[in-house]
Amino acid sequence: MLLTNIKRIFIGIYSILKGLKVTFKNMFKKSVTLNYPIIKQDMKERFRGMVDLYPDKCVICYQCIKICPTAALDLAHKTLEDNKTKNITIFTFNAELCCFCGFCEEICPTDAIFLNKMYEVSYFDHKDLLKIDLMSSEKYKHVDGGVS
Amino acid sequence: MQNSDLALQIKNKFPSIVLDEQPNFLVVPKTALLDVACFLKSELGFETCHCLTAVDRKDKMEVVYHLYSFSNHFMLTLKVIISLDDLTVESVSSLWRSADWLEREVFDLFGIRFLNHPDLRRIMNPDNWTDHPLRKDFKREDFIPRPVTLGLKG
Amino acid sequence: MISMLLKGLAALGFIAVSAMFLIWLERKVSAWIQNRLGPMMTGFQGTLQPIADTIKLLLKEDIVPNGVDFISWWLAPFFVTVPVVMAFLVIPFSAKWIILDLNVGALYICSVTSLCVLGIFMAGWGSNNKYSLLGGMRSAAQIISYEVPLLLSVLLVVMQAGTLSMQGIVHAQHNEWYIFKPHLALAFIIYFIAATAEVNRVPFDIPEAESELVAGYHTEYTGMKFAMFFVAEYTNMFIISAIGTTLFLGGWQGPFLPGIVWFLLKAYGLIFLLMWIRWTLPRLRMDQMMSFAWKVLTPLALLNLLVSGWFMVN
Amino acid sequence: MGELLTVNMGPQHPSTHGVLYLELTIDGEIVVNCKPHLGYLHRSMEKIAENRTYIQFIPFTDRLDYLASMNNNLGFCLTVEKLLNIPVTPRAQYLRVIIAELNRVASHLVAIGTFAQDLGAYATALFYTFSDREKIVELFDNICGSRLTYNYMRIGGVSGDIPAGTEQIIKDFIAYERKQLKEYNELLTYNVIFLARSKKIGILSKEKALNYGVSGPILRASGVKWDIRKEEPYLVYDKFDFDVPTGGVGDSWDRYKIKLDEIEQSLRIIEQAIGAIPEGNPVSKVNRVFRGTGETYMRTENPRGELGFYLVAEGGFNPYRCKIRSPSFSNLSVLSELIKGLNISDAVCVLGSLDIVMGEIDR
Repeated sequence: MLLTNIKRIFIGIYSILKGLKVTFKNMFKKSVTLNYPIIKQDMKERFRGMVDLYPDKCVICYQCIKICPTAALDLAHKTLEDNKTKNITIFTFNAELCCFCGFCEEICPTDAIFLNKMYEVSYFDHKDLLKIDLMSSEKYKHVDGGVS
Repeated sequence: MQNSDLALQIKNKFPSIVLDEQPNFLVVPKTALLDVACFLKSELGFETCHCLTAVDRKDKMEVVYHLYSFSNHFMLTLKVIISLDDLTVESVSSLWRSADWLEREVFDLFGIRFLNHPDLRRIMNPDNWTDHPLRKDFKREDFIPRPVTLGLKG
Repeated sequence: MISMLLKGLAALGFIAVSAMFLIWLERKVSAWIQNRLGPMMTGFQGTLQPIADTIKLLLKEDIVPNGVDFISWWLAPFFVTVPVVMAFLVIPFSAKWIILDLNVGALYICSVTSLCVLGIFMAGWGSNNKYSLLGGMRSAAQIISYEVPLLLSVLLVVMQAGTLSMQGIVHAQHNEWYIFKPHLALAFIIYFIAATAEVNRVPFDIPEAESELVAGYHTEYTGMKFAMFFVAEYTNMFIISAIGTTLFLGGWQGPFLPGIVWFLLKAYGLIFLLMWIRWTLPRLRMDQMMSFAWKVLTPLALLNLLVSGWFMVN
Repeated sequence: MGELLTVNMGPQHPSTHGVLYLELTIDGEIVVNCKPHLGYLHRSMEKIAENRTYIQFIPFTDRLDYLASMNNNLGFCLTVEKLLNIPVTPRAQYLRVIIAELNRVASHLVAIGTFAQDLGAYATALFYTFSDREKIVELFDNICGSRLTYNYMRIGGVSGDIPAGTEQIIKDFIAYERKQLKEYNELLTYNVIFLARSKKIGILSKEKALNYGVSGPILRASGVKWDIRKEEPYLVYDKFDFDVPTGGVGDSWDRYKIKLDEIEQSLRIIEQAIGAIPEGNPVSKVNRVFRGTGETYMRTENPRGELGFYLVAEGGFNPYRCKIRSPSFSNLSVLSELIKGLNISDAVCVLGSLDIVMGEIDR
């Protein structure tokens, strides 16, 4: 009885020492985190960041609007007098609704709409997030290296 | 085990019950639900009420029970059809405790009252709500099924 | 008189610097153990982080929650901090660096440090928060229970040294540190475990158990009041390590280096051990911890005291 | 009995795993009564499903059990495939198995880490498990472009083939993870304090587990040898050789240990699957429109238990009704029974061992 108790105590102490050994070993391992604002991770090739657009590639087929599960995209166009050329009047993106699923990128027949590599997207005004004009070339200018 | 075997066994046990036998499910009259459920659990070995839900068919409501028998590897779909005038059904939570919260959920989202349920309160929505969101006729001013974007309107 | 005042001010300065260093060290040690970087942005390796934290805490709003028992709530941080400062009176940093070498030093330091529980209980009671109350109650039960084995193991050292003066105990270890004597090694282990419980460190951090009681007794404190609890906690850690160093590890004695360096090295070594344990082990449960104190540690300490006392007399 | 105290644990509390609100009545430190309140994360996913097409609902399934998004995707896609009889290429099936098992490993790693955190092992175990999980997440990031809400499975396949070199990364990960599991055993599993805290705490008996509809690791911890991957195989699980680990008594420690064992089994499955991926095209394009009639119920083995989708279709582009039977919902319903008469500390331990995800409970 006493002997088993002593044995239990020793097993307990041994298990604690083993745990301490594990943490001690890890003390000398290389850090898994990065010194973030100074060193940044490269985004993967298929990374889905903010929605972006090559305006001249768009053929106004409305596929992205139809597939978008959250209705985050707004598109409207008007047809010119010659009944052939169409012009985009509004193409905005609501970053608040977007769920970054990438369906629009997948479905686009001309690869006009795509998801870029930006992940540090913050705005000073909440309203700016709701209507990001995809036609503008300066939509992500405020982001570091935000040139599409 | 097959649906038809089960239907036969239930019919033998309760000759007075009108059982609607479909290829994928059995429809049990509302009045006989508790008896049939009791029989299924105690004699046919359906240990678990795996899922309990309801379907709003606009003109009627279906309460759907998925009962599972571990020994026979068989999932039984049991349905009870209730009319919209009388949205009540007998609770099976005394047989399967798992039905307790699932019934509360159905009560919350469909407004079907489960009789003799130990604690029938709303589970997801606030207690002071009066709506039942999963009904097909659910309407609220702030509820938009799926926002329509600008371009598709015209 | 003036020299005493200066010494006191020096002690206060040391407390502030030491607490800041310990906070930085804790964050760094936890980061190393968890393969992280820890604070990096303020100063070299984030050394100035505690200063930034202090500034932040100083500038924070001091929120008084509704329905607090104002006097006990307001006084509690002081009741926690003052005993900590008082304890520095008798800690011998080196042969000369001691504010006052009381002839009852060991007794004095043990009695003063156990005053902390009063402040903790006041904080728990006064906060008008159930988590705080539970934390305060747990803390009172814990600290009072672990006081017994702690004092018993200190008593053994006093018996061995034949004096209650802290300097006297250090001088008594001139030839051999007490930790190398078997019965005192056992006493050291008991002291260390009990002291860990005294300062509410893992695995005995039950009063402030984060995953159960949110933050225990200091849930409702903000700004500088919270900082006082924080400083008291870390300074307490230094004090128990200092006592352990003085009583068991030969105090400031050691070859080559000056006494103060040896003392700080030993004390911070013990603190590092505490941190290492904190970031490794899970927490005990309340009843397990109490039964450990009364059923294992106290009988062991008593037995140790009796047996080695018998050998000492003969 | 002294005066009873009501403690509101949550919705904001460090260890309720999200926004769960437990109304605890305590007598001193003993829990006399526990009343869970849910719904703080209720988004009415089922209503959303009724207003979206089958394809469009896939990203929403990511948000159910956000630690095992791939498994949720898989469950939904399998249900739709079963409902509408859509064929899947063998390569896609193998990829799905590998991805789903990897996500199971990732999910269990989080469960282990957070359980240790609940027992007061400050953050260290959590960080170790998270840095292991990070490797899987990086891999998924590589494969599908997202780190949490993967949206990878498609009806009839997957969204993209795995990039070149993924097999080697997975093989390296398997070797690495096996080493890490030993470390967890040393750090946590057989630690004396860990054992004292979790052994014989919150024992869930076999009968009670079945009656409460508990599933997954928690059911297996109670001694029921039951795994849908084994008993009613979907995908290509019947081609692999793996065991179904079971626990002894069904206490918190068993529920923890079974997760470690399952990680090992998942690694075995991945190892076998990675060597046998057939050639072919696994990709299914997104713009296919599905419609059909009928109703179906399909269960898959999620990390937390059996995820069931009950789909009713009436010919439209959208499902008519989509019931999500989430495993955590049933698993949580045992909680109030389990923690009656235990300490507050034990209540936290039991809650941690049940390993719930609120996104799935509230839907």
